[in-house]
Amino acid sequence: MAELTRADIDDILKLIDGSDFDELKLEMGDLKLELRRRGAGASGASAPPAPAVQAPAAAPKPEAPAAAVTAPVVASGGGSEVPAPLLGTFYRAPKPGAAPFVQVGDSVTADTVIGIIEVMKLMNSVPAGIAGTVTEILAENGQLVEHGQTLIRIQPA
Amino acid sequence: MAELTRADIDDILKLIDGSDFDELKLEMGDLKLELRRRGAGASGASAPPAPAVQAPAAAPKPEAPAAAVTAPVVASGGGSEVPAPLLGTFYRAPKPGAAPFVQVGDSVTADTVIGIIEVMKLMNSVPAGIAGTVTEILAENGQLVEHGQTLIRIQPA
Amino acid sequence: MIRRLFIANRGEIAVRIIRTCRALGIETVLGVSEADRDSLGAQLATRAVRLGPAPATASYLQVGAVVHAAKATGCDAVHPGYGFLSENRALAEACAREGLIFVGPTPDNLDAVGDKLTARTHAIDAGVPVVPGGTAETLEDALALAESVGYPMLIKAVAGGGGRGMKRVNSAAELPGQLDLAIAEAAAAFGDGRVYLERFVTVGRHVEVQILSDGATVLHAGERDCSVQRRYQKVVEEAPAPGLPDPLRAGLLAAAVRFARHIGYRSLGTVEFLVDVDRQEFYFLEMNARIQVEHPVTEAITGLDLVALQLAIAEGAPLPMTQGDIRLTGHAIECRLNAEDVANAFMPSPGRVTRAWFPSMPGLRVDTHMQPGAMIPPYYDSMVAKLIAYGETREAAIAVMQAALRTIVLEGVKTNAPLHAAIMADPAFQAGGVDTTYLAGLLPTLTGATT
Amino acid sequence: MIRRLFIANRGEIAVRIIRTCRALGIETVLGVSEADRDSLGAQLATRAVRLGPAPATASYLQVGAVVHAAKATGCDAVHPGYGFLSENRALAEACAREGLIFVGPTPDNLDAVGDKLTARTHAIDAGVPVVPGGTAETLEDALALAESVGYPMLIKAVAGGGGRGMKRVNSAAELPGQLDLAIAEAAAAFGDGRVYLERFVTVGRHVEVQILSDGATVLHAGERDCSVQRRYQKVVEEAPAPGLPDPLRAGLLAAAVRFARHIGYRSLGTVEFLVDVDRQEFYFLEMNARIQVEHPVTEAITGLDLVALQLAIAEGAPLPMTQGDIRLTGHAIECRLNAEDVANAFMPSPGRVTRAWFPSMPGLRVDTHMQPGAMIPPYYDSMVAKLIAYGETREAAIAVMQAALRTIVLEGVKTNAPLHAAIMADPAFQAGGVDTTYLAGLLPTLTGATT
Repeated sequence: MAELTRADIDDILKLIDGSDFDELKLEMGDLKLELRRRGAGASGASAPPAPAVQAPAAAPKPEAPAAAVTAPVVASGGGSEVPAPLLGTFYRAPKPGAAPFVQVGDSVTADTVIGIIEVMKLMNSVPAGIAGTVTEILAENGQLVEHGQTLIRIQPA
Repeated sequence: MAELTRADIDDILKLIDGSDFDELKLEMGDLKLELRRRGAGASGASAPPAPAVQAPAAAPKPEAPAAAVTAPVVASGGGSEVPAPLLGTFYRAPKPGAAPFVQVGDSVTADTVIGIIEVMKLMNSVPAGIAGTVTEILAENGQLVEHGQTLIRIQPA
Repeated sequence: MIRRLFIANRGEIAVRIIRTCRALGIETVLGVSEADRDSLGAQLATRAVRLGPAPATASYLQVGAVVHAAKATGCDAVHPGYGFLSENRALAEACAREGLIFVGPTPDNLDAVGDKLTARTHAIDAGVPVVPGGTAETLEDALALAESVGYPMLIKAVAGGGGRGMKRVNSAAELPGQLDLAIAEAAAAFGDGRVYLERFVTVGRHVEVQILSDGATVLHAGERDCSVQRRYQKVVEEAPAPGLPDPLRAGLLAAAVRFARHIGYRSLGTVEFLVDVDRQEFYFLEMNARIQVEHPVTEAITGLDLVALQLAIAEGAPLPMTQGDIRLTGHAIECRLNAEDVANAFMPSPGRVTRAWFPSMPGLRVDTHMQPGAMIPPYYDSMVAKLIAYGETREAAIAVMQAALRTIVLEGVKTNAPLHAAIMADPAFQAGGVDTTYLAGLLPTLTGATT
Repeated sequence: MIRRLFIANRGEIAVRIIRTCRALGIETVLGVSEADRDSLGAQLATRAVRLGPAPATASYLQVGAVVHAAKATGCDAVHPGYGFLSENRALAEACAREGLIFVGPTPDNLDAVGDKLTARTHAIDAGVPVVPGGTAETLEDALALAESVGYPMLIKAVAGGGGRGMKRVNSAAELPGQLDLAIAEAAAAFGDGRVYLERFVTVGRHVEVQILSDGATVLHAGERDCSVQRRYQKVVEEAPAPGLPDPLRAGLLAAAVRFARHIGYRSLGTVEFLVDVDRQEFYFLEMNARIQVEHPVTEAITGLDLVALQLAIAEGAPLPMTQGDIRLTGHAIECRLNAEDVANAFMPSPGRVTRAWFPSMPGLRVDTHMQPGAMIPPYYDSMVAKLIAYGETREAAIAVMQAALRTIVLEGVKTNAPLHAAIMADPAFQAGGVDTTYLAGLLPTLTGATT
C-alpha cells in the first residue's frame, strides 16, 4: 500500500474529531499514527496534534492537549511548539521597524524572549521556554493570538 | 489479506464511529489499527468490541461490523462467528427433546445445519457457512435472535 | 391498555412516536435495519431489535419479522408510522391473528382505501365528487375515455400513492407511450400494473382533511394545504388552507367526514382533495389510512396530540371530544428539510451529520432524528427534519419559519433549507393560495436547475 | 447598529444569546476558556477565541482579554451574559473607552446597585420599603443593631449577590462567630469584607420584577416568583407569582419601576423583593443589572425576546412599546437542570454527556448547551439546561413540565431531574405560593439526605 498523504491524515483526523474516541494508533508498514485526545491518559511519546476544533477563522495549527499550553509541547515533527501564554496581539519585534526577537535558524535558550503579547496596552514578553533552534514562526506579527495558539516551533538542542 | 485502501479505512472508521464500541484493534498482515474510546480502560487482551447497543434486555454478544452479517466473520480470538441470517426464534434442535444440531467440539462443514430460526411458523435452517470446530454456542434455545446476532463460534479447520 | 408498543418504522416518525410514548409512560420497542441500529430512535426506545439488513424490503417491509419481533419482545401493539407497512393489510391481519393491537384502521378499511379505484367508487357512493375519469384496460379504452373527458389527462397506478408513478398526457399522440410506461412502472413499483385515467386539473390546490374516528364518532380536525409540491412530493404544508372561501372549506370538511363515515372508518386518517380554483370545486383524490408526515401543522392549530389519540382509538377508547371541542387557532406551516442538493437536481445527500442544532424558539417545533454524529443512510427517503412554525396569523408563522431557517444548524450534508428560505420569501407564497404548479415555476428562478 | 457581538460568557446563556443573534443576522464571537473550546457555543458562534485557561479567573473574568479580543475580532459590542463580568464596572468602562457598546447598564447604574448598601439607600430615597437593618463596622455596632431590630438577623456581604455568603444569626450568642465568618468569607469571595445586617424574615417569598428601560421610559414585564431555593440558590422559578394578592402585586411592580427610575436605570434589570406573607408586606432586596437566568418565564408569558430588547436598548433604540402593550398571558415555570447528585448531598457531577435529547413538545422550551458528547467541565456552575413549561393555567404548566421530565434524556452525568419531578408532584408546590423555606423542608422526605 502506498503512503498516506497529509490530506489523508487530515481526513482521518476530521472523522475521528467528530467521534468519541480518545486514542488512535495506526501502523501501516513503516507508517505509525498515534492520536490521543485532550484529557486522555497514558501518553506515549510523539503524540501528534489534537484535531482542529471549531474555530472557523484563522484557525491556527492545532496544538497538543489543552492542559499544557503554557509550556512548549512536543510536536509531531519532533519539534516543540511554543504556545501563547495569554490572548493578545503578537509582536515579533520590540518596536515597529526593529529587528525581530528571533528568526528561523536562531538558537535560543529557555529565557530568550521570542516575542511580545500586548493586551490592552500591557506588554508581556514571551520566553522560548526551551533551548534549541527556531524552525518555524507561525504567529503573524501584529495579529491576534489566542490563548494556547502556537507561536513558533523549536527543535530542541 | 491484501492491503487496505483509503476507502476501506474510511468505511471502517465510519462504521465504528456510529457504533458504541469502546475499543478496536485490527491487525492484518503488517497493518495494525487500534482505536480506543474515551473512558474505556486500556485493556490488554484482544477482547472484541462491546457495543451493548441500546437494547437493555438479552443483549447479545456483539458481532463484527454490520455489513457482513450473512457470512461467518473472523472474530478477534481467531474463531469465526456465525450470525443469524434473519430475525426469529432460534432452536438448537430439530424438535423439542431431540439432540441439538451441534455441540461444542463438533466438527462441521460449511453445509452443516447448526440450528433453525423460526419466523411466524416458518422454519429456516441455518448452515455453518464454514468448516471447522464449534467452540461456543452463544444464542439461547427458544429465544429471539436479532438479524446479525452471533449464534455460534467456530474455529476454522 | 397499550403497555409496550412495537414501532415498525424509522427516522423522525419513530422518534415522534417514542416522544408521546415516553410522556404517556408506554414502553417502546423499535424494529431497526442494520443501517439504523445507531439511530436516535434506536437509542431512545426502551429496546431496539434488528429486523434485517439495510434494504427496506429485507427489514422494514418484512411483515413476518415485525410481528415475530413484536410478540417475542412482549409488545401488545404495533405502530406502523407512515410509509413502509403502514397501510399493509397483511400486517393488520397478522396483528389481529396474533393478538396484537394494530395502531391503524381495520383490514376492511385498508381495502376500502388502498385500491384507488375502490376508493373512487366509495366516494361516488358517498356523494363525494371525483375527478372525471375511469379505468382503461386497453389502449382503445384509454383513448375513448380521454376523448370523452378531454385532455390533459393523468394516468395513475391503482395501487399507487403519494404521487408516485403518475404520468401526464397532453394529447392522443402521447397516450400510447405514456400508458405503456405507466403500466410498466406501476407493475415494477407496486407489483400491480393496473392504472386508471383522470382529467388533469391544471390549476389545482392539494387540500386534505384530518379525520379522527373511533368507529362511531367521526370528527375532522380541519384541513391542510399541501400544494407546494415538487414532482407530486409535498415540500411545504400548512393549516388552515389560506384564502379558501368558507363554503368551499365547509364542503370539503363535510365531504371528508361523509366519506370516512361511509366506509366505517376507524382510526386517524386523511382524505385528500384536489381543489379546482377556477371552478371553485373540489374532487376526491384518495384517503390515507395512517398518520401523515404533515400531522404537526394540525396539532399546532388544534392543540391535539394526534399520536396519543391514535393510540387511544386503537385501544378501543371512545373519542374524548366532540366536533365543537376541536377549535382551530392561528396558523401553522411545515417545511420538510431533506438531505438533498437543490443545486444539483435535488440529488439525495446521504452522509454523516457533523453538527445539528434545533433550538427552542418561540412558535417553532422541530421533529427530527438528527443529532451530531447521526448517519443519514442512502437506503431510505432523505427527509431529516420537519420544521413547524406557528403564529397567530399566517404572516407571523412565516416570520417564525424565516427566523428558524436563519437559526438552525445542520452540517455535514447538503439540505434543501435554501429552497425553503426562498419559498418563505417569495411574494406569491406570502400572498397565499398557490396551486400545485407553483414550485415548478419558482425553481428555475432560484437555481437555474431544471426540476 | 450592532453587527458583530462579542459574548463574554459560556454555557446555556452563550447559546441563548447566539440564538437571538442568528435570528437577527448579527455575527457572534465567543470568548471561551480552554475547557470550553469544544462547547456548543463555540461551535455555533461565527468565531470562537480562547481567552485563557480553564479557571474563570484566568479567562472569563479577564477584562483585558475580553476587551482586547472583542476589538481584535472586529466586534462592535460586548454581551456579558449573567455572572462573570456581567455587573463589572471595569468592563463597562473599558468598553466605553474603547468604543465598544456594553450590552448592559451604565457604569453609574452598576455603582448604584452593585454595592448593596448604596442600593439600599437608593431604595429608601425612592420610597421603596427595605428590611429593617443597617451596617455594622464593629461587633458592638452589630449587637446594638440586632438588639433594636430583633433576632433572627441575616448578615450579608455588601459586595455579594445571589445569596452567596449570607449567614443567619439566631441570637446574640451566635453573632460574634458568624460575623467574623461572614467578613472573612466576603473578603475571600468578593475582595470586599464589608457586611451589613438585616432582619431575617422567616416566612418570606422571593418575588422579583423584570424591568425594561431605555433611559427615558421605564416599563415592567411582570414579576417572577423564585421562592423554591436551596441554600439561597434558585431551583424553580415561575411567572406570574401564584396567589399574590392584587394590591401587593401592584405595589411591587410600581416600587420596582420607581426604583429603576430613581437611579436613572437604562437596560434590562431585575428588582428583587422579599415578600412577607404574614404581614402582606414587601421589602427591597437588591437590583440585578443584567439578564437573569430565569428570564425565559417572563418571555413565555409576555411573548417578548428580552435579549433582543437588551441589544436594541444598548444600540440606543427607544423601547418599541408602552406598558399597555405588555400583556401577560398564561403561566410559565422554569426548572434548572443541574449536573449534580441529589442523593449525595448535591455534589456536582461533571463529565461527558453520552445522550442528550430535548425534543420539541407542546408548551416546552429548553435552553441548553448540551448535546451528545458534550463535556461538563468541573470548573464552572453545574447548570446544564433550563426547562421552561408554559400553559394557559399554572396546572397546565405543571403538567407540561411533568411530561417533559418523563420525556427528555440526559445521560452520562447525574442530574437533579428527580428533584424537579418530586417538586412538581408535591401538593404544597401544586397549591402554589410556597416560601423560601419550602425546599429545605421537602428534601428530607425525598432523599433522607440533609440539605
